[in-house]
Amino acid sequence: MTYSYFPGCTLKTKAKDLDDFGKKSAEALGITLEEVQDWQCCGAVYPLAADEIATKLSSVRALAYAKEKSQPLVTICSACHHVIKRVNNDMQSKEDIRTRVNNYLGLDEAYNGETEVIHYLEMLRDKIGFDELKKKVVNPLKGRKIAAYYGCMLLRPNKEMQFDDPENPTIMEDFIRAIGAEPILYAFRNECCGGYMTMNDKALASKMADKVVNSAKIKGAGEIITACPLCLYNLKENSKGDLPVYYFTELLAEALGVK
Amino acid sequence: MQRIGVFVCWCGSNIAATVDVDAVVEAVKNEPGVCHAQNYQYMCSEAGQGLIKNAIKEHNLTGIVVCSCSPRMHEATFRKTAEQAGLNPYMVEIANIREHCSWIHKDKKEATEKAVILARAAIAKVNLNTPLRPGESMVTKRALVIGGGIAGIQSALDIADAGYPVDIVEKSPTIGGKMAQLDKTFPTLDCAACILTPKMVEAAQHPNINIYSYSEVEAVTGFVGNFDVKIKKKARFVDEKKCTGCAVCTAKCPSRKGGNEFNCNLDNRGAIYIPFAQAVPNVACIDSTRCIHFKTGKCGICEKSCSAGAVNFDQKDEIIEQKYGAIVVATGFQISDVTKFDEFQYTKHPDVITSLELERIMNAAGPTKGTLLRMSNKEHPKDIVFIQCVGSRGNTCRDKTYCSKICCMYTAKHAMLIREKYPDVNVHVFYIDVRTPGKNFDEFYRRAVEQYNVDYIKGMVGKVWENEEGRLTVQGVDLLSNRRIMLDTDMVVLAAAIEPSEGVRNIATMLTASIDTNDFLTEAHPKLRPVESPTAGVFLSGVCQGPKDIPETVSQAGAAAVKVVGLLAKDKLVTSPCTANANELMCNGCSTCERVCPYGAIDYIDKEVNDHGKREVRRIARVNSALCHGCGACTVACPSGAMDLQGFSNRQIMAEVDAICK
Amino acid sequence: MQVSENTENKEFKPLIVAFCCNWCSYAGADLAGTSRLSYPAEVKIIRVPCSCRVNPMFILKAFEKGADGVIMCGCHPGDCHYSTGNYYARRRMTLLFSMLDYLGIDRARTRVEWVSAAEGQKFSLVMNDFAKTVTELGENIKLGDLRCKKQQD
Amino acid sequence: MSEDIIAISGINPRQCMKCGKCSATCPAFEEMDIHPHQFASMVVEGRIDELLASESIWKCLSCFACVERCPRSVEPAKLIEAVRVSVLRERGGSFLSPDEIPAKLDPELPSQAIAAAFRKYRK
Repeated sequence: MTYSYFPGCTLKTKAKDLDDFGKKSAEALGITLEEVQDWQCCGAVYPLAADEIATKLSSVRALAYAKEKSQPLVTICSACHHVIKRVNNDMQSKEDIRTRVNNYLGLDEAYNGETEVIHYLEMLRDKIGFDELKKKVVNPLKGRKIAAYYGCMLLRPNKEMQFDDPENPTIMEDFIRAIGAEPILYAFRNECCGGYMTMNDKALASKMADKVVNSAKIKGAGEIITACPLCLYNLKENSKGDLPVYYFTELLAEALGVK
Repeated sequence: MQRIGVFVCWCGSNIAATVDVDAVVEAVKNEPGVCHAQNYQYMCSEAGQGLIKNAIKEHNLTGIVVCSCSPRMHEATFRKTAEQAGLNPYMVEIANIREHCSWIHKDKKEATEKAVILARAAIAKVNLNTPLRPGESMVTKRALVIGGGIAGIQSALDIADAGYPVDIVEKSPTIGGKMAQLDKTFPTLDCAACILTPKMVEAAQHPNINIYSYSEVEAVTGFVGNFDVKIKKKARFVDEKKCTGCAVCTAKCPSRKGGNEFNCNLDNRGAIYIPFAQAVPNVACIDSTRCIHFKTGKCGICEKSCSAGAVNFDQKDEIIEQKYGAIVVATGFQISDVTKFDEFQYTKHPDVITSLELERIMNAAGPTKGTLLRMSNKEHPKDIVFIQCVGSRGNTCRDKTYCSKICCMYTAKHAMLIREKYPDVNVHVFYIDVRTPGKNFDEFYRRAVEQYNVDYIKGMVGKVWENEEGRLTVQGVDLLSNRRIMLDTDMVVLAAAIEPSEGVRNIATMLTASIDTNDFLTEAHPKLRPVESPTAGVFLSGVCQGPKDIPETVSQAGAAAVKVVGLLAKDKLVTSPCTANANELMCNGCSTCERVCPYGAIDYIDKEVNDHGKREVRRIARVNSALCHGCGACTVACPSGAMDLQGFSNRQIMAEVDAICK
Repeated sequence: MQVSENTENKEFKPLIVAFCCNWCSYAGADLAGTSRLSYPAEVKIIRVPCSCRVNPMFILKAFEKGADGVIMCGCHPGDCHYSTGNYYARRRMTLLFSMLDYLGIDRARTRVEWVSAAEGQKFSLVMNDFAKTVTELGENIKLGDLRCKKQQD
Repeated sequence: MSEDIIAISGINPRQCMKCGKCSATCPAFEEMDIHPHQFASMVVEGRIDELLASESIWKCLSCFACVERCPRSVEPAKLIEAVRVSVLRERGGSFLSPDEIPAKLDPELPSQAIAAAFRKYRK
């Protein structure tokens, strides 16, 4: 299977691990991730204002590319996934946005939201299956107590993201089980870590990161995994807590023996 | 040619303010067939009806059109008026110029024009009306009550006391319903069991009441006065006649891993069980999904321990067929799914519970024997937080749009009972609004605040989590002081929305009773016919119609019973004459109509017909007017146009179309 | 010349016939009235016992007589007072729609909507929306029996 | 002015029933001068100038917790974003200047943080 793949800005710079391990693991699972040609930064923040157009164009370019290839578009960074998925929803359901974006882009064929946008974790769950993944694990992470940190972008708003139950998600825990480790449930796994504030209010960002890390620690977690480079940075650098934080792909690669 | 009278009602200013009633009279008085037209302030009043009667006699009218409110409101009234003046009641048509005209349009010219057109359509129709004679049907003098909670029990008792036999069909092994699970009741704080169980016993012992417990309604056919109902009596694997309710078997059953529904799954029960001590009937029941005997063929301890020899593993489901004249739906409610609201950690922490679970914890027969304990560690709590409106009053996919009505009062009750019994426990209530309409209700709530020092906080809770000490932290807001509230507490109680019971959709479909967008059964009129379903012969009792507390449920149950008694007291019912009818000369006996009829009202006979002098025996459709409901499906399906519907004939509807499009 | 005069002098008011079943949609229309939820006066309602009583001929007749739009409303699927009537209605209307294509009548001039007795608001919204659609489509000239048209001079 | 906010956000603030769930849930509540639940009623009342001057619009994290948990679909984050966008769209209404960036950088900071900050706080 070959899927189109949108790595996003940070995966090419500070979060190379997330990208490398993601690609290697996919390869091990029999999937080729083909990078979208000339992709542009998604903007990292979904433009909430109902009348924004320009800030949605880069996402639509990537989506249209995948449509041409007739492939689902796989994302891996939570922020990219959030932005591209919601822009795709807009292209499906909001006529004014669809018309204006298509007028602007002047593609050979108008783009109407045909591409299926899936996050890497959804690919594992829905395209490969966690049972299947479990069979391919050569190095189960036995005895490791891992807390999944979902953050905001993957889950909310649920009526658009349709990722998992926004208050009681299970996909990352199922993933942790599939790679042979023990998932740790804690209350703050779906609360904001304050990553966006890291530029202009570090104190706030670290206060919020502490809350998340402590919440996981109380429940006995030995490490935290996340899908978001910004969350990773914030939980790791801005919190006083001493839990190691990894990208989920790193542990996946480890379990599959391709690290 | 008909002689038609047109009567335009002002409905006070309801119609007259937006429709120029004089202009309507003027516009219709020269319509074909019209020989009299007038308007009056209130046509439905005695004077108005008198006016119609006089005009019928004076002008020798053969048909009338009343331009007034919806026919759903007063068609029956005016038909009766016509009948009193010697006119066939089906020679009356209503032009709905209130709900469909004056109330929705502001421009007087526009509304008047529309009223005239609606009147013309009605006149065109009445020109083609023919006198119809309603049929008669017998009434089976027996009532069915679906659901054995307080609503069903009360309805059944009232009907039975009036002298008619009643069957209660209850899906669980005992009657009693949700009320049996409650500890105390507001606003008097008397014990629920103490007032409910005598009624349960009374129902069981009443000579006119028969209880089918552990049974479900399987199919309903027929119509008002003549319902044919199939009841499935599920196999409980215990002979009801032999079991004495000694409960030896329930104590000895080794399969004890499954939750006890009566205690909201806070503790476990055996596979053979009696839901609670005062169950009616007090007969054990085997849950075959949990029973070791049904899984492995071994065990059989209950059978061996039963001195009455009542256990019977070979019992089968049984279908009972019974005729009824009237049906009361009293299917009640259930607690809505709070797992969707996991910001409150209900699925994650045992100390986050619903209010119904708290009822069981507070109850002497409950999982903690009535001692208030944290379910996580069985310790005495120091603080309790109540969260109101969980799942009520929202417009998102996880919310109900309505107010569940009972939560404000039961939370005040819980708060008060806890403060009374355990003065050391601090009670906090997060509320959006406190709604306490009802006799002595607001006084009750104020007592909780003023005498029992319950801490009411106006605002919602956003998140609950377990903190370092293993207690719960509640993050909320106090809107009155506009500040964040962080409370450490031991228990969180969610006032979960209530919703109609799961099976109600299925039952409504069987009864062809309509339900609203929230699955509550619809009443025939929201104000004037609140206990009747729009389907004749089906009555509504209790929360299946909308959220209500016990006193309201009991009053509604009584009202529904009176309606049933009123129906059963009649020997015969008048049936609508608006039924289908096949033109013998046009029918080609193709059976198409038979296949679309939902009531099996059409069959075929071989009959000699005289087709323009040619006599021959043909196979033609025959409609049984007692079974026909008059939907008209057959009239459209009929390829030769032989089938028509009295009162809504092809020509009549075409004439209305013509009049509107003129 | 006549046409341009018409459109200039007064705004086009379409003629809309609505068939409503007695149990749900007619009651929904009553509720719209009780709740004072307005919709254009061009909508005229004909009461039928059930949506399955609506013969496609009635709709063609309305178009023939000069209606610009015809809408049929019934109980929601599964909620029919007569159990199955609205399913028949739905199938018949699907067939009628393809026939309207054949006759050259814009499909948007007919519509089937499910409105329950509790949905006064929906009734009003549906009627407003339908009237807007039909107004935008303009006068229906296709099936009109020329003898029915008023002579214009 | 209220109309502009309503148009940009696509939200009808009159749906709010003043339950306060947004403020109860907001992780930045303590940092805000005007709290999320106040946005709905202040937009209804037309108190837009106060909102434009509010610190809160720079403290909202767009974490969508209020969007997800609002029982009335008022989704205050969208109202807050609309106010923020209104400020940014005015000339010079930026909150973050490129000159400030170098001082804030550290070797581990993901580029996403800079992209996001610019998207949120600058036109």
